[in-house]
Amino acid sequence: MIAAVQASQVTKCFGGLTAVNTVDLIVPKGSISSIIGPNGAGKTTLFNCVSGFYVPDSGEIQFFGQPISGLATHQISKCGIARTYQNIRLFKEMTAVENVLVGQHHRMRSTWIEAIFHTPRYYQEEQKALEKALELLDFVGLSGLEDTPAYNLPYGAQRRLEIARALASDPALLLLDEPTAGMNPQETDEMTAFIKNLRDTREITILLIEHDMRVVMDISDQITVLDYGMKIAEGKPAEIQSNQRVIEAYLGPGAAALSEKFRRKKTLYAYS
Amino acid sequence: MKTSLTKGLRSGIVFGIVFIFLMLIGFINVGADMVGDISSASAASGAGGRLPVGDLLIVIAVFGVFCGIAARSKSEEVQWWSALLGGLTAGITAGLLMGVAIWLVGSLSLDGVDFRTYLPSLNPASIQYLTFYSYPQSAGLTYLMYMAIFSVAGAALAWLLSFRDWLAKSWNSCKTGLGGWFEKKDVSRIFSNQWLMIVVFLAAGILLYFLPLAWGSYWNYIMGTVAIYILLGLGLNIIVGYSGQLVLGYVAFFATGAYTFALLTAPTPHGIEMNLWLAVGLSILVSTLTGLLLGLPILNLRGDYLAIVTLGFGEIVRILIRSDLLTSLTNGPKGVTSVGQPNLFGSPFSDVNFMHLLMLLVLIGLFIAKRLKDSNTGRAWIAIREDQTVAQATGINTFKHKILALLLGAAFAGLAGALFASRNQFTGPEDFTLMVSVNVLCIVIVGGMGSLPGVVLGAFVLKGIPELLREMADYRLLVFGALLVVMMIVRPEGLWPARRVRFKRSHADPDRQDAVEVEV
Amino acid sequence: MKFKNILVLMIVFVLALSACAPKPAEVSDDLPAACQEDAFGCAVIPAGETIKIGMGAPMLGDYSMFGIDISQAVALALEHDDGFEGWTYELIAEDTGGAPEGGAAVANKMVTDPTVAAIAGHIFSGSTDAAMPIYEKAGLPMMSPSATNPDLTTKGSTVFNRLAFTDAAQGAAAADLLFNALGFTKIAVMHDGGTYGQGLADVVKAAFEEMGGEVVGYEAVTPGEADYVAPLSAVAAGEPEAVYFGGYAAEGIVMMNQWSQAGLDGVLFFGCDGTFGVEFTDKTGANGEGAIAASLVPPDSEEKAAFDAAYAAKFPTKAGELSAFTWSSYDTGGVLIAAIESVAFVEDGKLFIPRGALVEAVRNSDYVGLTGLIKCDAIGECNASGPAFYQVVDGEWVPLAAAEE
Amino acid sequence: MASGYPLPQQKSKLLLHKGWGSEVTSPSFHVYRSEIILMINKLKNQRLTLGLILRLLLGLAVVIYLGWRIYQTAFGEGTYGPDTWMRFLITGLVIGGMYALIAIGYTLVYGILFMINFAHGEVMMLGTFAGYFVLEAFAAIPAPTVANPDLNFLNAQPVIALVLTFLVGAGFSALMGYMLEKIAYRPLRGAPRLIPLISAIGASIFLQNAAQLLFGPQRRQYLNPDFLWRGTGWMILVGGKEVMLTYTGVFSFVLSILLMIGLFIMVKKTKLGKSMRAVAENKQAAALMGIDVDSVISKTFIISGILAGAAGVMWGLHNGLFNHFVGFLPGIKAFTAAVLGGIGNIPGAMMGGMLLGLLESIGPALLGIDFQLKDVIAFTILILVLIFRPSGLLGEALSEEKV
Repeated sequence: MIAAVQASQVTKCFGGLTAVNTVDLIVPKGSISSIIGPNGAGKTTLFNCVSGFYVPDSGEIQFFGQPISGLATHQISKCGIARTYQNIRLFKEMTAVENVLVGQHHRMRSTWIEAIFHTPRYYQEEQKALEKALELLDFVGLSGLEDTPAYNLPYGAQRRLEIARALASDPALLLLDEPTAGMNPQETDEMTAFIKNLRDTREITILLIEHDMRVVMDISDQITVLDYGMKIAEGKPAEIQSNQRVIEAYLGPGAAALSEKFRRKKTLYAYS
Repeated sequence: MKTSLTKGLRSGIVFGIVFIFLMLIGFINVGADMVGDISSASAASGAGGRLPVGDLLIVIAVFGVFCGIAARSKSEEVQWWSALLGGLTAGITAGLLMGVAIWLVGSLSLDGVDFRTYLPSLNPASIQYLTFYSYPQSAGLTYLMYMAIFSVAGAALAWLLSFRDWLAKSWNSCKTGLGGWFEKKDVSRIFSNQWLMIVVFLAAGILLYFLPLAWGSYWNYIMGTVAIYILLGLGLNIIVGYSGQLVLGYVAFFATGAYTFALLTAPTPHGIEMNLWLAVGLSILVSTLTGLLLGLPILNLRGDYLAIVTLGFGEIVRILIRSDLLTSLTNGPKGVTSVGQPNLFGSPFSDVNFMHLLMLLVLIGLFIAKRLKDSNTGRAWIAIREDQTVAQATGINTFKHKILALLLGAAFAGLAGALFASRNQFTGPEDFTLMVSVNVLCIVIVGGMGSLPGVVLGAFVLKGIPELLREMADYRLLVFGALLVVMMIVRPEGLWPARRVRFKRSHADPDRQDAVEVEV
Repeated sequence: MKFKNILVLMIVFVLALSACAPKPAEVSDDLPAACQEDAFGCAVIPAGETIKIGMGAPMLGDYSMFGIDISQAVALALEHDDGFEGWTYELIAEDTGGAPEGGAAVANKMVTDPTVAAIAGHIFSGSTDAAMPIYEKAGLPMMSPSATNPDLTTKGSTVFNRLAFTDAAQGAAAADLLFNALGFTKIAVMHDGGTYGQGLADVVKAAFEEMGGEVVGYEAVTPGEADYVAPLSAVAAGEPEAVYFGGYAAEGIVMMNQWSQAGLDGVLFFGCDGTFGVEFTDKTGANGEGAIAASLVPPDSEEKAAFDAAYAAKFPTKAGELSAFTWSSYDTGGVLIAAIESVAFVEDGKLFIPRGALVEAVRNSDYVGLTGLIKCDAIGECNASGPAFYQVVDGEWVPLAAAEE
Repeated sequence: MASGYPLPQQKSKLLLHKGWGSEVTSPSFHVYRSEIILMINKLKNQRLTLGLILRLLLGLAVVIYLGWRIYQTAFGEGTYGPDTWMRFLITGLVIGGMYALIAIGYTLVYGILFMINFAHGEVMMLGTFAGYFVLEAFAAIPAPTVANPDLNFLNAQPVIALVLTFLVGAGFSALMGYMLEKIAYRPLRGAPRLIPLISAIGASIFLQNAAQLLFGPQRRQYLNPDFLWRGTGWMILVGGKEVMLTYTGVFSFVLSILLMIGLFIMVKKTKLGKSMRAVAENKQAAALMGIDVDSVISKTFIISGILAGAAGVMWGLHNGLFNHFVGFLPGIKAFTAAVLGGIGNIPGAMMGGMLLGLLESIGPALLGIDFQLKDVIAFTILILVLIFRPSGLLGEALSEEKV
């Protein structure tokens, strides 16, 4: 299995605090792997290191074998990594279609001079981009709303628009930062189904940060658990559920013994 | 009851102080003359040099009415008598203030105090005029009485106006009626169907051709300056309006453009006297290079840091042009004289031909800016303006695009500078002060950030109004400054705010024929 | 949506309105013969209108002192004249903001008004330069009291004349006085960075070095600074015997007050006509002792005293307080009136002033005013009398003894 | 969820190389080693982008140029003796003090509203006018004594007169600052960032022309009390020559230092200072904490007005001549100083002001360029500082939405 993302010994410090401490992460191609951990465990920092927002202090990140740790974010995005944000950061003044069109920006070859004279290449490229954008909007279920400015869209629609924008640059790796945050159960199920459909129809590797355990356990092929910047466990959802250290990380020191008692009763209290 | 009293008191004080201020700067006399000109009945005012007192009374009356309205405007559903009371208090307080001031000034100037060492516009003649050529005490009382009466009238008017039923309805209905008519004739609706657009453009073209012929040389010159400032506005609009970089030193590019053209075509300092159109091209190139020179080291700056650095750069260019260091190159503070003027089939450019050339270039500029705005680069710029980090993360090379915006803006400024120098046939360092960059920034923001019609409107307003206010003589800039403040409060989003372009859905979904509007 | 439409209609309305602005009265065919064959036609002034004299001056902004002082002096001159057969004179002073662009705008406005006969000014060399070609085309004679940039008269313009003596004349005279009369060999030259100041400074520097003298310091001060001790100290380091300053009174006064502070005690301050005036003496007080300056102020005469009294009565400031060009502006008014009255004629109730004839009349005017004889040479230099030099002796400007012998 | 879990945070850095869970060794040596290693790794990972190379080259070129010019002036011609350098220093400090006071006004306003207060120079000009009228009034009040019959109040009690002049000047500017905020900026509180800037420009044009119309265009002279007459001062011997320390210069410098210290204490220690800092940090949070944001903002404008007024009166006393245009140039210079020191940071503004003053007086002499280009040097240094420290000398890297 080829590793889409290979992070080896990645460390990132902010002044005295080490947010991410020698983490090794392998994200197999075509899989949905997610990173979980308590608040402040360094999930978003690791995410930002992968997407180039931070330059890791030490260690290496490779994307399909190609080192990307020092590159600027737009170069990393050109290699085919796209991401969404924990708190939605859309281009508010622009309409939904334009947000998606901006996503395709680095795929388009036409320069500003061609734009002035509307050369045929420019015209076709714009039309193709527009069609792709409209098709993407239909795909994420925003077909009727393409002309509304982003700040007018409802919360769920804004989340999906952000994903549509990320998909616009047809990435090989999609980084989703808490896609279901702030969603009611019905929307969460829709989003989970959507992510699964995404992985199957478009064979994109997906790296996920999520707090909602049911979503994580339901769709991830591989889970990595971070705690205080260090990786404390990695593996299939089933292994993670029973791993001592993960429970302690989540429920505190004595919890491991307690959960062992309940395990015998085959009820999964810990993850209601 | 109490609220209308305090409101009346406050508005009274405010209007009193404003009147005293206007009196001290002599604006009341100018106001009275204007009233005199309008009524023009009392044109023959030569009776012993005594100006018609009636005009002054009209000015005070108008003042009183506004004071009454202001005292009444915001308070909610109140009986008529407390409204009138509010108006009365406002009138009395304002009248008291004005009366006492006039009485003080009048009596002091009667026993020989000369205010003019400290307040020059209070010359004895105007003081007598303000005290109705009579005793200061009686003048003070007349002020008090007038203000009281008229502000009560104003309060009554305001109260009536806010009278809900038939009066307000009729007013609103005619407003909507008018609005309705406008809706049908909505400007952007015209653009929808093809034929109407062509007709409109043709009509505009013919109008634009014939207008300069009808204008005298003065209006041609003013409209020429407006056209040059539109070009500058288009350039700065790309930098500030699209890509959101606040540049306060835009005059640097304008100056380089003008000086390059002047030095290349003027006989005096270097005598190169190059062909004019080549000189225009070179001046655009030189100012773009200055843009590059400025842009490369500082583009990782943001917000106000970028503003002050570019302001500094503008000042550096201005000082260098004037300095002894470069006198051999730029002829120092004397400026460059007899700059070349283009000639049309031999005969030198008359101001009408110049106006046509400027209009042509403005149209080309608008066309380029429009195409850029809707292009892939345009969207990248606006993304950078919205949120630079996310824009970079979605694959936009922000450094490249910001430099591109700066260079395009500099090119526009270079062209405008060359035209400016050749039109005046002279260019000196005093033309390129900080106020030019400030004016162009005002044009872009007052017009509406990132909107092309906004730049055109802004240029008309920012350059047109000071000329229209020329009759106000010395009060020209005072009113202009006040107007800027009021305009920003009344309409912060600009005269013609930018509206995103709506897209056609013809191919993706043939059966859904949305109303399609392409906003200029 | 509605607000925009109103705006669009308003702009179109304004454009149309400006289109049908009062077009210059077509020259009716029954014009008197003199106007028809005159190259530039005639200024036609119907009864009841005034003969307008235009002026482009910095009425607002940092240099508004000059605009206001000069316009007041010219207006006073027009008032003192009892008019020409029932037509009185009127001055229209428009603000140029001290910039060439403003100068050209004002020039274009003056040219469109048929009742404007002549132009008093413009005031600053920059805006004069920009306005000249426009007046040249329209045939409006110019007489500037204060534009001193020497190249203005080298451009071969027929309409431009000036009362102020050029920087070249004043600079040469000053350098000669410094080197020969006062016998200085080491001087420093300073200026305020303006067209007038730097022009003068360059001329003096060149002339002085030509005569064999040595210029030890050449610095500029920036108007509006807190103090000028730094440039003054830099100049003081070269130990000059005298410091020549080209610039206006405001900077001169501050420099004099900081003279000892910069270590220039005992060094002579040699100013130019911009620093001359009653304002300099009473604002420098003791520090100003011994300062020399060229003068625009005419020698005392009863007409001057009468003018000063009239000026002080009508305006808030005394003559010469705002700027040193008050008296030459009064004479500018006088010269223009004399020229107009020499060519104007009345025909069937309207006053006609043939413009071409007026331009020649102004060019070879021969008028004795406050500042002495005013006689213009071929290129428009009308200040016959050279610069007189004055020195501050216990608080008063006294003609410099050295200059006499 | 992870409550009660022992926080290994402090130790984690120490255990960088020991792997998970082994015993802790003495911290001192390992900590430094790990710091160095982190630094090296960070540099290794930092890609050498085009911008970085350009900046390094530019920095190198500037250092070489400065070194060469300084070498040339110090050891080369040596035109200026030590006394001239002392004069440059004195005038630099005096001007620096005034710039610092005005710059603090800019920084206070920027810290609170993130807005460049273009009309601040005009507020200073109005303070100068207020001080002028007070001094004229005092000079007109006769206070004859036996010794000197025509003594006026100004010279009879100079100290009281001066104190009152500064109070009235600062008070009038404060009132103007308050009115400016209330009329021009309060309605635009929520507007996007560039809108108040244009309103400030409009207000600046309005105030300038109002002053010209009210008080006339001519330059007026400050009537200093006798003991503080311009051009007189102590004589100190430097390098054999006498250098004058003017009374007005020393007075201005000392007063500006006192005002700065007073302000610094006010901002750090008093309740109002705390609330100002809170509002600067986050307006909504401050409002939730019970701080009346509007009144704090008005007080900030009042304080910046006081400082500008004081600087205005000092300017009048020191320079002597002023008119309605006196606020324009110092306005731009002080804004440059505020940004040089790091906008929004009060000590930064003080340092920036002082530095700019010294730069303008010593810079041209040091680099052997003529004084006309002193503004060019000031702005070039500003640009260079901002290239290498994008948030000014003392400014902290402002977070994204603040910039």
